[in-house]
Amino acid sequence: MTPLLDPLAWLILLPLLWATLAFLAADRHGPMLALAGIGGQLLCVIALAGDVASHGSIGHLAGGWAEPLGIRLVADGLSLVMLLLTQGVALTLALYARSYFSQATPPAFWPLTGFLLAGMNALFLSGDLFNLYVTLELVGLAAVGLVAAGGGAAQIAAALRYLLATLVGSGAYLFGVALIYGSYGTVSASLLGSLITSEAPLAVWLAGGLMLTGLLLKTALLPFHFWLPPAHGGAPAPVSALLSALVVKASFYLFLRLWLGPFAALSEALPALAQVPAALGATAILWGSWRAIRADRLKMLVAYSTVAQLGYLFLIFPLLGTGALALQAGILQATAHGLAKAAMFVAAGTLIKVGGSDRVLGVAGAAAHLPVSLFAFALAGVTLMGLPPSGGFLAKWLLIDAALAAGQPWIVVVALSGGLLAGIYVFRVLRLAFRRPTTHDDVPLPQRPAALLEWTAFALAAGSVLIGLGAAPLLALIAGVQP
Amino acid sequence: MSAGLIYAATGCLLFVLGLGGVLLLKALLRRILAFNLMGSGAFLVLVGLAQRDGTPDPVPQAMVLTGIVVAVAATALALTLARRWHALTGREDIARVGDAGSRARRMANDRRKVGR
Amino acid sequence: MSTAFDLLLAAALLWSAWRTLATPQIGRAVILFIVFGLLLTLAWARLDAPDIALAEAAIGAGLTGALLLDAVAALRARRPDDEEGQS
Amino acid sequence: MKALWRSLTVVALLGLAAALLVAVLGLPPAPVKLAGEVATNLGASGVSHPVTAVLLNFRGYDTFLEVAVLIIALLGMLAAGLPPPPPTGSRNAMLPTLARLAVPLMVLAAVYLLWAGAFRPGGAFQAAAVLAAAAVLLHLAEILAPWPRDRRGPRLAIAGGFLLFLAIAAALLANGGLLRYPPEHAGLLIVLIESGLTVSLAVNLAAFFLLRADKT
Repeated sequence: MTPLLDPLAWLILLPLLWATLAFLAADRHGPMLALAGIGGQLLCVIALAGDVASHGSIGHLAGGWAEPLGIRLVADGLSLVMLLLTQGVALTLALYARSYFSQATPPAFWPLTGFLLAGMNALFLSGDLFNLYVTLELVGLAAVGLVAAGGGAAQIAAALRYLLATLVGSGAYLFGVALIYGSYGTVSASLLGSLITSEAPLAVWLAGGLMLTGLLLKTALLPFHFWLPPAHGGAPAPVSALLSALVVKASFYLFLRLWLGPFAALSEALPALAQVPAALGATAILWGSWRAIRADRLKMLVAYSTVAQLGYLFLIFPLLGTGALALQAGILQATAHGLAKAAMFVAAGTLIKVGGSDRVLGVAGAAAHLPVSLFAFALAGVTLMGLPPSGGFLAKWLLIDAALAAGQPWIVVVALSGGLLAGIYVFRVLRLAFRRPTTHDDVPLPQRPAALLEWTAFALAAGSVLIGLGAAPLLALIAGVQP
Repeated sequence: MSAGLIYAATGCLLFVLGLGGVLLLKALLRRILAFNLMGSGAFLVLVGLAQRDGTPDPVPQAMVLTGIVVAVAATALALTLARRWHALTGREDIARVGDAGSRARRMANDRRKVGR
Repeated sequence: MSTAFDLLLAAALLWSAWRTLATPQIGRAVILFIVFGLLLTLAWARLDAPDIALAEAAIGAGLTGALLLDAVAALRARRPDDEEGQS
Repeated sequence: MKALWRSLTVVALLGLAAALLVAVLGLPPAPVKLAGEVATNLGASGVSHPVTAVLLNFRGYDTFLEVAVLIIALLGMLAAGLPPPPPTGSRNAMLPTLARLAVPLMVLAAVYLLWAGAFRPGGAFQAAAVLAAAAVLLHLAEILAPWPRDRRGPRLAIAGGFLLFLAIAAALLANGGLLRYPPEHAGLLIVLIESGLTVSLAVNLAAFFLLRADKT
């Protein structure tokens, strides 16, 4: 392939291009540009997957300058899985959003989505700590803009809280980068991997603490989860899906990358550190599920379920020493949850749009007139509960395997009880949906939604289940990652 | 003590001061100011620490130029949101998120204030 | 001699930053923030970073300061009803 | 409870400040010295001012993404709802005269800064900031009216400079990498990018003030 068509570079250039064109076109042609653009991005990921499968890891020197002077972009199995998830979910969500916003699209929705995707792709591909800071800001500010869309008081309040949280998070990250540059004179992740040893000076430990804490704040891990439910629960359904399925995974991915890469020597020198994210994750699973069970608005239920499901991602840290199992479990969970949560939010969006009520009680009777959306919700629930053969099941299976191998049985208990709790909040919705609406029978049946609204949800949910059956190539990609 | 080290130490204190401001103050404009102090602190550490031996280093200087532009972008967005919030509710602060009960009460309050 | 100047400037930076957060009136806080930005410009000059000094004066103190003053004026005017989308 | 939380936060922050000071003041020298690398490669960068070389060549990719951050902030404003235009007729009578005197000088200063950036302090960012300040001054003097949200000109200027940067970044893929300039053309390409960026950044920064809700 000619270097002009380098798929790695176009994964960043293409969304920037269509987002800028959508900005220029002032809210016209947005869906068309987005669908064409994301379609092209998906082709780029597929081309890149071929390269990664044959070479293991692909590097690209931005500017042509080697490190430490220049910025290296890297694609390996880990980044590739995240890129695949992102473009796949984004394409489906773009189809859904085109239909969902058929009457009126919130201002700037399409260009902000494009810039958000550009930031995420750039983040997954960057191997430079300062460049990663810029990508974090791209993602954070674009996501805040999407939350604010519509401009009602609830949206503005959610956007403000989200903005303050995300700015403190990236501020702490930037300060850590400053300390790292002062300590070593470089911000290249791969060079730092060999420079940072267990005898690192105090500044490096503080830098690690600040950067990782900042990323936890952006990932909304308990106790930093406070901004997530109003932001994800209050935004329009396509935005909620984008944020819950993908955006929080970006900062998790960076956390994991830093943990395995530059800061590996620190976490090995003090193994007890790994218990901190795991303990927070376990608390998040229990607390988030409890709040989801108690929620009275449907989208808040789904948002609190995200708080809980993010907890699983952090259970893997004490287990990473045991080989590829824990890493596979974490990334598979991120993927399966990404698909399932996108499905759940868009299904909930359709239920609310058609049913006219955002209460959990409002789904009563939905089984009769919205069977596809409800089935998608249930199927996504299967993944969240971790029932076979879903991706969530396989992820939990791998996690339990790794936990037993590492002699950490408490993680098994947490993982299993999280699944049970997820069952309670999913069945709470399903049970209501099969009940007759409490009101009178003479209410006219709501209008049928566009088929696309229902089937995109179904496709995402089916993906989250099928990924459990066809996970072998995915797991092989992750196993091949050399941190 | 070199000039670089003096300003790096100042930057550390400014960062913590700004962080405290964002976490502990109430008024939105004040918290936006505090965020800017946090950023300035990080910039001073980035350049000051790198230049603690007294030789200028263009790499962190260029990074700070990038950072200043990012900071003004974030500030502009934050101010727009704060003004919009004020226009909708007449309030200059936003309740800190505490326990669940207070959140529900606050959201009810927000809704009442907007009159929807 | 120059170290004494640096220490003095560092103290002035910290003082103006503290006053920015602690002064009771928001209008004064913004003015103090602009003063902080101008002092920071001096610090950049002391750090052999004229490019940042220029950018700090123009963007950090200048444009950010003007945006903040604009916002303070808007919040003082208390016209909760004529912003966009409020119909 | 609230007071307890506040005092705990203050104690934690004081601890953090103390730890940071200890860490920074006792830091051993860094093993990598990038300033030397920059000096060694400056000849191939197309410009002779090291900061500009880092900003547009060695780490030009950072700068490329950063322009997108500014556009995102503007889009966020559009999404949240623009503030209303300021009331007219309440300005200082001296302002228009001052603006008419100062603005030409500011434009001149911006052109100088842009030109100087290649070999001394200055460059697109500083030039754009001065131009934006000139626009704000004209706006305050009520010579330049607020821009309604759908005005095409500002969008064209903002997107144009960025698209030029993007087109050059993409075209240079043929040379083996994103923004990988051939050394003999680097100077020209950087001037081209910086000129486009000056316009784009200036309009973007000015739009933070001038983009206002339509009067209805």
